[in-house]
Amino acid sequence: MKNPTLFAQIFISGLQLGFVYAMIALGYTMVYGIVKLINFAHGDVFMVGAFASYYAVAKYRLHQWPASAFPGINPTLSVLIGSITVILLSMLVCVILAITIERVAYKPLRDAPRISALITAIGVSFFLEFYGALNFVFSPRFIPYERPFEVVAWYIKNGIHLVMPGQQAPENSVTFSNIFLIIIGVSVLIQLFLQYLVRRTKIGIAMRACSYDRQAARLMGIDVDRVISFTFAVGAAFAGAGGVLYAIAYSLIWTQLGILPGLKAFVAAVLGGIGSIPGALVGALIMGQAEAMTMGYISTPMRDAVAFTILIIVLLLRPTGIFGEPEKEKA
Amino acid sequence: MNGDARGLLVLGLGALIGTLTLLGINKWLQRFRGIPVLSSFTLYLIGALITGAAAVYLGNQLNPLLTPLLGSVAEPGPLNSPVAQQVIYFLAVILAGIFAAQISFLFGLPVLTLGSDYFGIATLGFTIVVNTLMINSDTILPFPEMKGGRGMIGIPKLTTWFSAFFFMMAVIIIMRNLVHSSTGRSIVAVREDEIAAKAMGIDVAGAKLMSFVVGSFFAGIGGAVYAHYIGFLSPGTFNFLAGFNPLIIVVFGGLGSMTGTIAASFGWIFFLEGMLRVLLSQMGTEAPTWRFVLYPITLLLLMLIRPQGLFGSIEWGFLKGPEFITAPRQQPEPAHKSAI
Amino acid sequence: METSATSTSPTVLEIRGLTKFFGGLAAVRNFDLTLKHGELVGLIGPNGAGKTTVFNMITGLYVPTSGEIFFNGTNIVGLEPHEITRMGIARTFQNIRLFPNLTVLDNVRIAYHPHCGYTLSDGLLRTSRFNIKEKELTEQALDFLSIFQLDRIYNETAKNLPYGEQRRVEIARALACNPKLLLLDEPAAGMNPREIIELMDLIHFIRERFNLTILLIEHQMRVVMGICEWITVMDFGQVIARGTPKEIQENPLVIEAYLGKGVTHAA
Amino acid sequence: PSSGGGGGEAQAKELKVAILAPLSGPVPTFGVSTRDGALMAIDEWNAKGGVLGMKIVPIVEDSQCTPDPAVNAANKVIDQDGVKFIIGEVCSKASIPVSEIANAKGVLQISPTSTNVSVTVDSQGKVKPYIFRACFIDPFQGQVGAKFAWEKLGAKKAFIMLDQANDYVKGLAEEFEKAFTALGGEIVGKATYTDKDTDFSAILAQIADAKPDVVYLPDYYNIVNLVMKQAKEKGINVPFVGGDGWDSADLDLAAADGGFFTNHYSPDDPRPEVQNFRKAYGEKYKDENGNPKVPDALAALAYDATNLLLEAINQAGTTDTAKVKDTLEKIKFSGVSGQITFDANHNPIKSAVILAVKDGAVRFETVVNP
Amino acid sequence: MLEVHNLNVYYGAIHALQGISFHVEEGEIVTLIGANGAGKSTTLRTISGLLRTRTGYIRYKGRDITNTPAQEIVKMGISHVPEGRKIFAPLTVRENLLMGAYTRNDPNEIQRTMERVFASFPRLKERINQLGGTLSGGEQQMLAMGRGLMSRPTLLLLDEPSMGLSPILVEEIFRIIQEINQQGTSILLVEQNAHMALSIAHRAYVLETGRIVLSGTAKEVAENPMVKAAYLGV
Ligand SMILES: Nc1ncnc2c1ncn2[C@@H]1O[C@H](COP(=O)(O)OP(=O)(O)OP(=O)(O)O)[C@@H](O)[C@H]1O
Ligand SMILES: Nc1ncnc2c1ncn2[C@@H]1O[C@H](COP(=O)(O)OP(=O)(O)OP(=O)(O)O)[C@@H](O)[C@H]1O
Ligand SMILES: CC(C)C[C@H](N)C(=O)O
Ligand SMILES: [Mg+2]
Ligand SMILES: [Mg+2]
Repeated sequence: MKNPTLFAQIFISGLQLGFVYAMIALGYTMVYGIVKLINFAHGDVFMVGAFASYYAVAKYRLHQWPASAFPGINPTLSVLIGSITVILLSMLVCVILAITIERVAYKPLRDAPRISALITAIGVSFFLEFYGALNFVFSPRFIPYERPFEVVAWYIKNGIHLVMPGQQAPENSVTFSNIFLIIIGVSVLIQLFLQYLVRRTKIGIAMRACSYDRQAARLMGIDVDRVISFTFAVGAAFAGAGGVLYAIAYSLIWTQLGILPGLKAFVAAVLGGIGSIPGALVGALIMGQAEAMTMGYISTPMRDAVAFTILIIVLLLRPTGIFGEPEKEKA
Repeated sequence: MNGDARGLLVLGLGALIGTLTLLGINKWLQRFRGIPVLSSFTLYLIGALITGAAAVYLGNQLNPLLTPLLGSVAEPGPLNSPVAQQVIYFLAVILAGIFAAQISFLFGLPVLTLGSDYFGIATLGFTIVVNTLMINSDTILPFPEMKGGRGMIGIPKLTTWFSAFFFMMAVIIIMRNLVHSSTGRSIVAVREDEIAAKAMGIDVAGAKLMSFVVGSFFAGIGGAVYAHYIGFLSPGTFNFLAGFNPLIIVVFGGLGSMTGTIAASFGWIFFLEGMLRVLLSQMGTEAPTWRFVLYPITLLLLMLIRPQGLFGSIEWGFLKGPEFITAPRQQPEPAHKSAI
Repeated sequence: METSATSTSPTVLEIRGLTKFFGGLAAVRNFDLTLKHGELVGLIGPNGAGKTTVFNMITGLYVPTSGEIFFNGTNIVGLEPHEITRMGIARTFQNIRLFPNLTVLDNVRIAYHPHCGYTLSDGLLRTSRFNIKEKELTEQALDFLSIFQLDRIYNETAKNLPYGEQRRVEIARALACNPKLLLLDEPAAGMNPREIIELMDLIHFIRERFNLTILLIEHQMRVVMGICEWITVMDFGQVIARGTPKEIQENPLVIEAYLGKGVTHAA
Repeated sequence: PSSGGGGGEAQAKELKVAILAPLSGPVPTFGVSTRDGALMAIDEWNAKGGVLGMKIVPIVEDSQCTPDPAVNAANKVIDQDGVKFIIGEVCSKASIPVSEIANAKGVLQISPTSTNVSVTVDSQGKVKPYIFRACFIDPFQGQVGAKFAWEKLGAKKAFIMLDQANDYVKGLAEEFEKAFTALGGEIVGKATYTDKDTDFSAILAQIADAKPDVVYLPDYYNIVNLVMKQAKEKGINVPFVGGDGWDSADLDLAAADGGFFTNHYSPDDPRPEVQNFRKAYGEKYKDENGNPKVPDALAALAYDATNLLLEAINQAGTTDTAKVKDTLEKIKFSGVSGQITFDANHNPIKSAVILAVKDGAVRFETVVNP
Repeated sequence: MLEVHNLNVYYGAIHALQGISFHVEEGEIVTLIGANGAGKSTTLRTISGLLRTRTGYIRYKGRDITNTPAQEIVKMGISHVPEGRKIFAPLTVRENLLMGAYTRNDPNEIQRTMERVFASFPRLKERINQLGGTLSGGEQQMLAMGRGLMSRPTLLLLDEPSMGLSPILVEEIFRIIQEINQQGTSILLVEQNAHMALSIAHRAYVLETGRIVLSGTAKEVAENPMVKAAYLGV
């Protein structure tokens, strides 16, 4: 390797991307798992999450509420509470949006051919992207995103040091930021939470039961509609959190920002084995690295080709993804 | 002819071309109900690019050789006569179809063993990989003529109203005959239940490959016709989002119905283009956006009202299957009674 | 009830040492079976004994872990399911596998695909051969349906039929494959006693009419004891008994593992 | 009732002129400025009684700075509306395919701002008779950028970022590279991206690694906003240099701070033509807050191109495009953006300005003459 | 306890139930017998809320439960073991049973019920962590019954519990049905195996193409010559 620090830097950016994908991929995996629907609008829910936080921060300055409500509060604490509030609010917006979408667009089609629901999902996705692009809704443009907290970067060179604002890190050092840490932290927490939810709790088992046979689930007394809404809600909440963190990380938003991350996350979910929660994470990390490495060492325009070639190869080797259970069907 | 009538003509031609492509895809969907098979759009692109590239490339390479044959603009040679051009054009279109079919064969061979949803996703991946390669065809692949993402210009605009119609009818008839033949039934059987199909002596992988390749052949033809209609081609036109359009149209028309696909593709083009024209005069800058706000709403309403699509599985007129049951059968004497 | 099957008839199916593991579980172990032409043989055993698994291996849906299956002298282990069907083995499924959204008639016509008598190009060009053959096979399919009294509902969608009719469509469809060996997996499940009697007649009838060898899995003792000439009993993947219905009914091993004490009133 | 049809209908009362502008898509300010500039010129002519006694009817089509919609729009205005004169497109990647269609059909096209060489010449290097432009071309612009970087910024090592799929970006990047190495500079790295990218961290890591003195980023403002914002956050303080694609009201001035770009004109140019135009434009068009809009280069060039076209029709005394094109080839026209006379390839010879983005404003730096 | 009056149920255009009325009393085993497609399963599905009736009513313990959603019906103490078992294949045996107790909340109580189910079906205890989908047919039927019992129903609707079971298990299942009944659960039993069904039921109804054509005590019905010919095959 010519330059190990460059490699490390690229690896870090791949890791960050991968964890963002993971947050979206989880929603895809869960919804697909339960209603066998590729919810194409999921990426747009992610986008709405980013916009919700944009309005909360730039227009309503919600991230500063602790400071204005309790003057004299420790500024770090204020930023922390304010930012968490913003994230929670965006998650809430996404949850409401996702439940509405589910009720209005998907639920009536639950017994229709699957492809009809898929088309509807694509329709909802288009609608969110273009309705959002109207001037009186969001905007057709890229909007600079104001962060609720400042980026702090560190560099690694004989230990970890802070990068002073406005200055460049020294040569041959690897930098990372607080956003990177937050993304990883949140993503891992979500992961653990979900794993627990699905494997151990009653509603989790009910989700799997509904996914297999809805009629039978109803005979058990499971309110299938509630369980499905719940699944959408959980997925949307994570996408919302992901949207905020994505916006904070790349700090520019527009109404089509969800399309590509959404698609990549979906592919990541498939790569890892759709329906599998650790699979979503592993798939997302692979996608993130594949992209970052291609961008760093081959050329950016080729990154999709590389990422999707990996997908095809993995599917050929393991037809249901890395963690996917083989399609068992007793003849 | 006044301007408006000419406009209709243009729209109609677009609709024909749309139809042509979509039929190829319908075929596919009939089998893979529930999966977005997006790669047909890629194959459409391949077909288009291949004729385009061949036209440009051959034009450049053969120019000196052909000059005596082609003649000059003032004095056209024999190969430059409209008839010769049309012959070359027809061959090119069919070749493009064959080429697309071959590509899909090579791709399909390994991938068709995947389960249905995974197959759909693999084709999505295929779409994106091919598209990316096309965008880089001038820098990474050795085809400078294709100009990569910048698009090919100067493809001879040879598609006429007649040729589009001709290809459309040909495709429709082939499709109809295929669907109502034993092979067509075997493909449907595979869609319904693979294990049962195997037990009926159907070569499942073969049937899948068959439908995949036939669909790609049509897609390739559609692409070639399109290339020679628009005269300019860029891979950006055929990205994965655009790949949804045919899917939407087919579902809109009704999955089991060719009639529906044909009707829906005409309707779709008139609707979208017409809407743009109407809106543009009223909404100015935001018209294109409004169009894509209203369009999904329409789509949603239609899906909610008629989830099975406009035509469901109804077939009209000559698209119906042949009827071989001559007389209504009366209750027969239970034959087995005699055996006891 | 005596049929043409005698010990001098040629061997149709010979299975030797057939074994199938699922992970650590031996679903079938060292299974042997020989069928002579024209025989009607029963395969019984407790739930989970491995009967369906044997069928799945004969028809190529599962690949055996070890063992050999000879059909008319050829080893068919490793062949694709559709190749095996084309050689002359057809089956029905324990949990009905019709083509749910197709009509009854199309369900049966699909089985003609390997021997429909015309090529793809005939179909594409609608040649006269296509028309003649298609008409022929449609007529024949309707004939099969009429044997099972299904011809009047030929245009119904398969999934809307009641269970018992679906089973009959499945048998008709298997016959349309033009088999020499027919494997029936619990054909009487979900039928009432009266229908079961009719089914028994039907099975007899089709064996004679189409010159078939039949291997039958069934839990309804009335059927097995009533029509099978020989019975093989499996438990835990292995053969625990063979014999005539009478012998089997009296075999203490079989009574203990499978029949229970109350068997007498079921027969 | 329209009268678009075939050539030479002398009795026509209306002259249709199509304006192909990217009103939506990635770079909407280009479209809005171009449309506004062109419409202003048309309004002025109509106020004076039109051209050759005909009222000028503008037909505005949204071409999205994207080849396909642009081609569709061109086909529509030509085949459906019977238009014979096109102003547009703005972006080279859209103007090039449009020019093929226009040229083949004998429709006269003047692109106000498409700077790529291939707009007016075909792949064999022959000029397309019916295609003109109102701006300088990229070989010149690239040279100006390179020279500026070398001389004024004292850069020895340059890094180039480019979108392979954009004719304009690719062409300009190539010209810059040629000129910069000819001056003795070194290209220490080149990285490609696509117009769909939003995350440039891998490229920025490469830049940090290559340590250039200048980064050349000849793309449109939407990409510039993205890239430079992320560069700032990565602590990359190397100056960025770009081309006329940076010229937009939507350029993120904070992100682009410290950057320079080559352009067609500066609204701060004290020449009276410019100041009068600026004033008239500002009276006609207001921004969201009701303040007069400042015309950017796109507005100025669209205004010039339209005037140029109408002037040529006027001088030719006919709407026969074959005659108008001959007139154009010989024309001497003085516009807001400078003198326009065409060389053999239908390219005007014009000077360029260099603008600097500094402290929340775009400032005039120097003029460079050809 | 359960009173069904004048049900008319349609599948699209198919008129599957044409005015069915019957009742089940506390502590009874009532069986519905009938040919294929007579509408037996449809009747059960309508009671358990999977299908809607156009006319008539269903009363349970005096309450009108007509067209109540399935999940509510389960809470009221009616449990439906469907035709074809409908085991959750990707869930383990234990998880399947837990789903049966979905409407209940006390883990200790649930555990106790599970022990009772294991007492009836020791095979299930052996396979507690095996996936439902890999059980053999008989095992799945046991699991389906066990799962149905997990909600501690007062009325159990059984749809062809003996289908596909070996003779010894058929006996076993019928024995267990009787046992469950003796422990206080009323049972509405749909069976093709009319013999067995009539031998354990208290009362019986005969269904033909969506209508009840005969009813009475199990004994009466079993001795009816028409039933003998059509359903008992003698
Ligand atoms: N695909 C599979 N994966 C894992 N185990 C399997 C599979 N198929 C069958 N088994 C197991 O193999 C054993 C035999 O199953 P099989 O279906 O052959 O039984 P059977 O004799 O047909 O029983 P039944 O009479 O209940 O249908 C069972 O324990 C079953 O769980
Ligand atoms: N989903 C469905 N769609 C349309 N028709 C149906 C459907 N389910 C059942 N039917 C029809 O309703 C009628 C009654 O069916 P049901 O399943 O209740 O019969 P059953 O008495 O349970 O028969 P079996 O003994 O075969 O289970 C039949 O004619 C059947 O064809
Ligand atoms: C408006 C300009 C940025 C257009 C650019 N000169 C191009 O040729 O694409
Ligand atoms: Mg079995
Ligand atoms: Mg039933």
